[in-house]
Amino acid sequence: MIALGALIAVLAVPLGGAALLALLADYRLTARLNILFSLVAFLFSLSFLFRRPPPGPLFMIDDLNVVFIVLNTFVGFTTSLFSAGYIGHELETGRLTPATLRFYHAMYQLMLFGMNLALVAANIGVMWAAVELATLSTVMMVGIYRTHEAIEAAWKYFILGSVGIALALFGTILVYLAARPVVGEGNAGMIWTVLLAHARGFDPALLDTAFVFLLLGYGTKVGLVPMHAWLPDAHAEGPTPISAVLSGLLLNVALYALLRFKILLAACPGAIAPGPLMVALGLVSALLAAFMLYRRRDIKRLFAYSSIEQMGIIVFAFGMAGPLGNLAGLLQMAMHSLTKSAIFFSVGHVAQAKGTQRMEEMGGLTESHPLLGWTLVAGVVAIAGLPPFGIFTSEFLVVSSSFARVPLLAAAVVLALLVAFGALFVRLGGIAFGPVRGEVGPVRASSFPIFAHLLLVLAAGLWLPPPLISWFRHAAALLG
Amino acid sequence: MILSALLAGILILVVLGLAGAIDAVRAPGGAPRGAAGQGAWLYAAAASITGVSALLSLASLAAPPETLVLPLGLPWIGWHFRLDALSAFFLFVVDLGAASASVFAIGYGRARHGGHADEPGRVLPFYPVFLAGLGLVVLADDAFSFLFAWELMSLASWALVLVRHRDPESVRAGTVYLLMAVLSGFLLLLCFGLLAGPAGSYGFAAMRAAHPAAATVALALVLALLGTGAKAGLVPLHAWLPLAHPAAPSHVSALMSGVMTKVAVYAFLRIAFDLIGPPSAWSGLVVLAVGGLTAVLGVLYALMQHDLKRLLAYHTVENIGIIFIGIGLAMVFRAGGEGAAAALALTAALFHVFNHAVFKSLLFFGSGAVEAATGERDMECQGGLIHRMRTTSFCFLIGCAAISALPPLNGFVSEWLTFQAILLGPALPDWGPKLLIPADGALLALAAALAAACFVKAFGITFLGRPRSAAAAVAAETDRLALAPMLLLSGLCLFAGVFPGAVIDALAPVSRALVGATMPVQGLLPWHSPPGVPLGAIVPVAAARSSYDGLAILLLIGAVTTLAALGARRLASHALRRAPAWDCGFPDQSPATQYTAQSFAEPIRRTFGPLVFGVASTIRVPPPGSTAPARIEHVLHDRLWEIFYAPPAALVRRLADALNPLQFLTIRRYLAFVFAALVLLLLVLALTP
Amino acid sequence: MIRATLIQALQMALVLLLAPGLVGLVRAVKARLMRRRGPPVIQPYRALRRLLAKEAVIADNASWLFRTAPYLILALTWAAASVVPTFSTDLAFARLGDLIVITALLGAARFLLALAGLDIGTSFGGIGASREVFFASFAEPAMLMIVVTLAILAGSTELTSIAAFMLSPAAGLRVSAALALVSLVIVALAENGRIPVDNPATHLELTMVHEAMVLEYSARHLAMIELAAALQLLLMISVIACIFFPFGLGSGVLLGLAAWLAKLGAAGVLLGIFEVSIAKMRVFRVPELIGGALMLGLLGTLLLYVSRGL
Amino acid sequence: MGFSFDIAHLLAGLMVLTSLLLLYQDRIGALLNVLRLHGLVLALALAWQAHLQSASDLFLAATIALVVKALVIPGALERLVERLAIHRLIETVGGIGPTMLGGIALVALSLRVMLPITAAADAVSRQDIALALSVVLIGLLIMVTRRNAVGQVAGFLSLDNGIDLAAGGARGMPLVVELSVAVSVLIAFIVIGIFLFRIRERFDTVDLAALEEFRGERR
Repeated sequence: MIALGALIAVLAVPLGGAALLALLADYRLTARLNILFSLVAFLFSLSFLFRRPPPGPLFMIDDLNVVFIVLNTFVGFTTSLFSAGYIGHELETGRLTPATLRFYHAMYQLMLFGMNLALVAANIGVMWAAVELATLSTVMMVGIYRTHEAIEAAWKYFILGSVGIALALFGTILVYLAARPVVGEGNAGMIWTVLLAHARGFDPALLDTAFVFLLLGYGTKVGLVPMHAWLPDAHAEGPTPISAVLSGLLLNVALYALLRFKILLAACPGAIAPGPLMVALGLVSALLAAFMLYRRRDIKRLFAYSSIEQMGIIVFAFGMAGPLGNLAGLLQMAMHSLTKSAIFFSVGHVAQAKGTQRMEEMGGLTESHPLLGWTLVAGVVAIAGLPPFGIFTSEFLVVSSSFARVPLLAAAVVLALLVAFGALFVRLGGIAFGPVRGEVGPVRASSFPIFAHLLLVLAAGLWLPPPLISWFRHAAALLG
Repeated sequence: MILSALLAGILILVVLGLAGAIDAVRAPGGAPRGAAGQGAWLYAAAASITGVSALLSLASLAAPPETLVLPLGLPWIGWHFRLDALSAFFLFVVDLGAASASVFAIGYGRARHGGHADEPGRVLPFYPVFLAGLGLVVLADDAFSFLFAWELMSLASWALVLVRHRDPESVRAGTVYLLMAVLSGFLLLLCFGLLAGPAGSYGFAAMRAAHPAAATVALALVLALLGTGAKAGLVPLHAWLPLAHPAAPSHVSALMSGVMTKVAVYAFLRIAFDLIGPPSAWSGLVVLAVGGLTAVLGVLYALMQHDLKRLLAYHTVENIGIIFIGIGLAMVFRAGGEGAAAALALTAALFHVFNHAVFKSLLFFGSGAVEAATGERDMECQGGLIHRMRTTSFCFLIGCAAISALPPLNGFVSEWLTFQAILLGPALPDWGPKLLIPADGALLALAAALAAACFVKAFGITFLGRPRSAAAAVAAETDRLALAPMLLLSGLCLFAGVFPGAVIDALAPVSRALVGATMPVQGLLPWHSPPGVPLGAIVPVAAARSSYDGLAILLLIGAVTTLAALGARRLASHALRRAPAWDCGFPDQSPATQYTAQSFAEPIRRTFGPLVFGVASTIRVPPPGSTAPARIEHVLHDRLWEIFYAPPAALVRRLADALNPLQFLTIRRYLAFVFAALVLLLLVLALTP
Repeated sequence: MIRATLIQALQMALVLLLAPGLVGLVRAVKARLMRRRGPPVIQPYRALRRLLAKEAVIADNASWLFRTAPYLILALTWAAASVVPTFSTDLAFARLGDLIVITALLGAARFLLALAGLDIGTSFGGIGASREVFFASFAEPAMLMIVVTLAILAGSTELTSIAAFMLSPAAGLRVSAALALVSLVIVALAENGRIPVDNPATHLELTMVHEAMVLEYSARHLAMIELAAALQLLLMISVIACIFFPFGLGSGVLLGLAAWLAKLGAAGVLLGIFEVSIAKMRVFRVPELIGGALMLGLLGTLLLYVSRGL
Repeated sequence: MGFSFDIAHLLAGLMVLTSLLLLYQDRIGALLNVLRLHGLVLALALAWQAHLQSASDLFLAATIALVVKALVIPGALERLVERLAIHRLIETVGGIGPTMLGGIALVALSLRVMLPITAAADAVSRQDIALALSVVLIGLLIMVTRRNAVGQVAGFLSLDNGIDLAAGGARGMPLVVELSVAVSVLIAFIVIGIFLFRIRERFDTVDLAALEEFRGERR
């Protein structure tokens, strides 16, 4: 009962928060409340680690999504902390007004609600709707600056996202159609647990087609090439907290949906193996994004492409499957969430201090803003997969486990990683080192979220607690 | 027990790194905080830890292997550590270099133009971590902790390369360096992935026990050679090395050149001799060929440099080549079942590992002292320092003589042993080794002779002659604490050259562990020296075949020099007069008329140029009537860079350019992509039965 | 043991004493062949004595290295010479080192000489040092190829063992040994700065090598260097003699002594004839010559494989 | 089966036909009229399904389809065309002929994809799904080949109609109404977006350089 209460709280707090924040006008108060709601949701979600509600027709929490929920609420919380400092500066420079902030905070909670709902929903229809809700709320926030570029980005995001959503819906309907002859009509045909239990008898051809639509539909949200086009601009033109949330959370939520269907497909013996498709899309994404990194001039767009690259690797890992592959994918996903959002936090501070997002106008950050510069360096080091950070561990698992099975694929992954690595460090060399360039504004915002994330990633690189690993292993086992 | 102590030391180093970071934070912006000796406490602590660690590892050289598992990293793998003869030896080399570099750093930091005095905040946090990484690599006993330490070592040294980050060359060097380091990490990762097999048994113990197929062994060996070669600086994977090593502060350069490359050698030995089963002869031949080429090309490039530290860095490439020649020989001999010869070759390689660590550190310290005294690394701005930096110049001379393989110093012994191993090559039955090994001998001799030429240049241009700049004319001797490790290392150069038997016997456990055989016992120490064998003598195979007696040579030279000097004193006039230089009667007061570093190497450049270097010469002759000087300029460009590095870089650039428009398409086109993907996938579905 | 020590002492004294005489002999032969009267054979001894008696003048900025180098150079050469079996293989120092060690000791002497050349900071010193190390970088690999050939042939790099093998019937006549001989002669010419590589008689000529390096030396320092140079010539001839013409080496001290003196005399005469009949090469042709020696050495190794039927 | 199946089949077939008609149009007026027709046929199909399955919520869905998709949105688009003075002629990519061929190929593809569905699945859904897939694909094709915002919205709308058709044909599918409402909201957003942001040709421009000015990278 307590657990179910916690579950409802995880959903109700953001939803109620959204309603409340929409009503309040004082942005200082709303920023604090935003933090508070996010924190409460996070604390409630923590309870799932100890006690979970039994799976019901509406909601379910199992080993797989509990990883996502805790991560989601945690990053949601830290981002709200970051956002509180960030918006202060945006108000000063006049890019945002108190009125837009009201909207912003409400949307923030709404988005968290959407993502939480998508993660805990037991019904594939509800999950679809929740993802759509989360998408729409982020679209709103991407366009919040009302500049030409922001509107352009939001619009692109919106259109591509809508098409993706439509495709995912079609796929969802197809899944239901496949399930109907076996599990009968009505709600049962859209409940995860039921679907999974009867997947053996589903029509494989229908499931195949469904998966193609789901892969492309949710893959759009994951940022897989060639559906990725919205991602860089949405990251670059929106407020930085939203970039952090997009990379850290929304991509994961979409990936989660994809993984669910992958499990389903794997349970149906006649269906195509989803692995090769995911491997192919993952590799293409990682490689293309790696090359795209080189010509970026906007710092946020740079890291947005890096997100595509990382998601490519993650999808690749899940596609390779096997206990190690899945474990590596989950680990990499968690680490990427934490790291990338930390990077966006630093980038947000940097962009505010420099008054621009253009990398040419940044330089010598480690000298002008030592703390910020070095955290950015640490973030890039982490995202590039170097120790002592956690992504090293997951990339170690991805590459070595896949190399033992399909050497050429692992070589391709290594190529992508190397190419991306080169681009990131060439850029980092210019931004963090060298003579100081550009404005040298002060940074007043708290760097606590950055440190919290980086320390977690660091700790994960050094030591993964056995309970965490066994939990990840259960999740990996679920993924087959 | 010893292993835990060593690991505790490494842990303390990491903590020191954190303390260094805090220290740096307290002095924001890396601004000098009053006293020039900031961080002396840190270096002192690092020196004592690594010093103790060096002694401990020396003591455990002959001890049975120790293992330890820490519940870190991935729970089902853990962090495995193992201290066996091989790791003990390399740990000793690492810690010896580290301890002396740490002591040097204290003095270096106090010196005038000290490399890190202006930016201690960028050195202190990373230096101890770098040391920790070096130690960890050597002790790691599973693929995960090995690569973790490997990359940590690269990363920390990358940060140290970037200390002078305002110099764009430094930043570029750092980027190239880290990229190559990561490439090497990935190659090793692939290698370990192969060895671990699909089950993912990443422990070295499991890899040792496994018996992979021949194809796997071959691929793993190639990957290991490339992976460790990229870190050690094997041609053509060396290009980062002369960029990165000089960019760091000198004590770090010493560690990178003297020690970190050795850690790469360690990695290769560990994989090729320990983890992979007995290799085939061809793999040894490949290593041999690569080693020979590396040795010659490294020294040729070194000859062309006039930046002292870059010259030294290229020399590291050469010495790595020599070490790999020894390793390749050992592989060939082991595959041919010649245990004693393999032991000889391996011992020679390991001996050279030790030697190079000693004299390359020494030389980098010397170059650091010079840089600290004159503020310049360019040899063309030095000259005459022997008068003002007497101790430094003496130590540097010892280092030069040692690296040039002159008896009775240590460099000669290891190269002599390598030659002895080479001379055993023709006895092998196969044609491949028979032909390649003597050719490699010629390459080795060429490299050694060129190295001597190069160090005549390095010492002669820097320390001898007349000062070529105002700074060089007023240079002062460096700090005493900087001199102390130089003197210590000079002493080691002499010791290992005079008592080579001691080193060889100390290496016996390593050789036994790797090739299952050892060299004959030499006169290690007086108390168990076999009767009849002189104290300093070594006999690699048999006394009738070849022998060398370093101590006797030293004594002979000493005695004969004394004799000559006494004779001259007795027979000759004692009168001595100082006068202006004679110079064939045309003394020119301008120091610019001296031979420069470039002109010194000109004959060699002209001879080897067409083969190795691309040279663009421009000659500018002023028009008739003008009094402007005519100028000739040579711009050297690295052919290997053009062959191996430029094309991939250009390809990446081209691809990046070609793909970049994808960022600027219209929404409709992006939709078209989605549509195309959908149709394509549906087609796949439709066409697959 | 005592016998070996005595012989060793005798040899060390003899090489030092005979070396200037050998130089004098070569000069005398050359002078005669050029139809000059030339100086007497003992002229080098006189020169040495005169140099020793003079006041030394050294440049203002000469360092300690400049002043100690001559003694060290002489000592290194002398030490190398003490290892070479000249008239007897029963030497106390025979196990001190092998042919490679001898080469390396000479290399050390050259290293010091080149440094001394750079010490004053004159352009002549620089040019000499530069060329000296330039030639050496070709001569040393060539030397090593000779060592390889000999090591395959005799199974040793020790001169005593090689000499013993060459004396034994197993040696026979071999093409590769002949190639090694030619190669070694070229190396010896290069190492000693003889025509066609360098002309020890020239001065103030842009092609000079050795003389340019020692230009700043005078008096006793110069005497040491001259003596060392003479010693090196004798040493190389002794090495050639010991390896390829080891007659008399194993058969008693007196006979060996006589044979050695005869070999030295013959070599001096041959060298004189050779130097008169050939011109000095351009500097940049020299690598081709010594490179040729290197190739001969390699060829010798190859032919050895063939002759051994391997 | 029999008659009821035939009607369902007929209506679904009509949807495909109208989709092809949409693909054929290059005048905005005609396009919007066909779009209305498309919505109408969808509403009919849904209603027929509602009748067949005797599912009252499907009637609601049919009503929504009729109101929103056949009336409101095309009407809104018409107003949009007037207010923004959008060119009456829709520029298409690749010409009408090849596009039509492509559309027919897409129909063939979707039939081929859906053929392997086992006979166990009932005939209605088998047909419906195949035809709905064609409608979805043609909808996407319309979006890809129209250089005009209105044309693309029309494409998206028809795509969405295809999804609705599939959902309606899925017997007993829950949440159909909710889903169709959600999608309708989405489309409404698009239309409002065009209104709000005056995105006339933002979907596309002929001149790539003009567009790049708006991309952050070229700022």
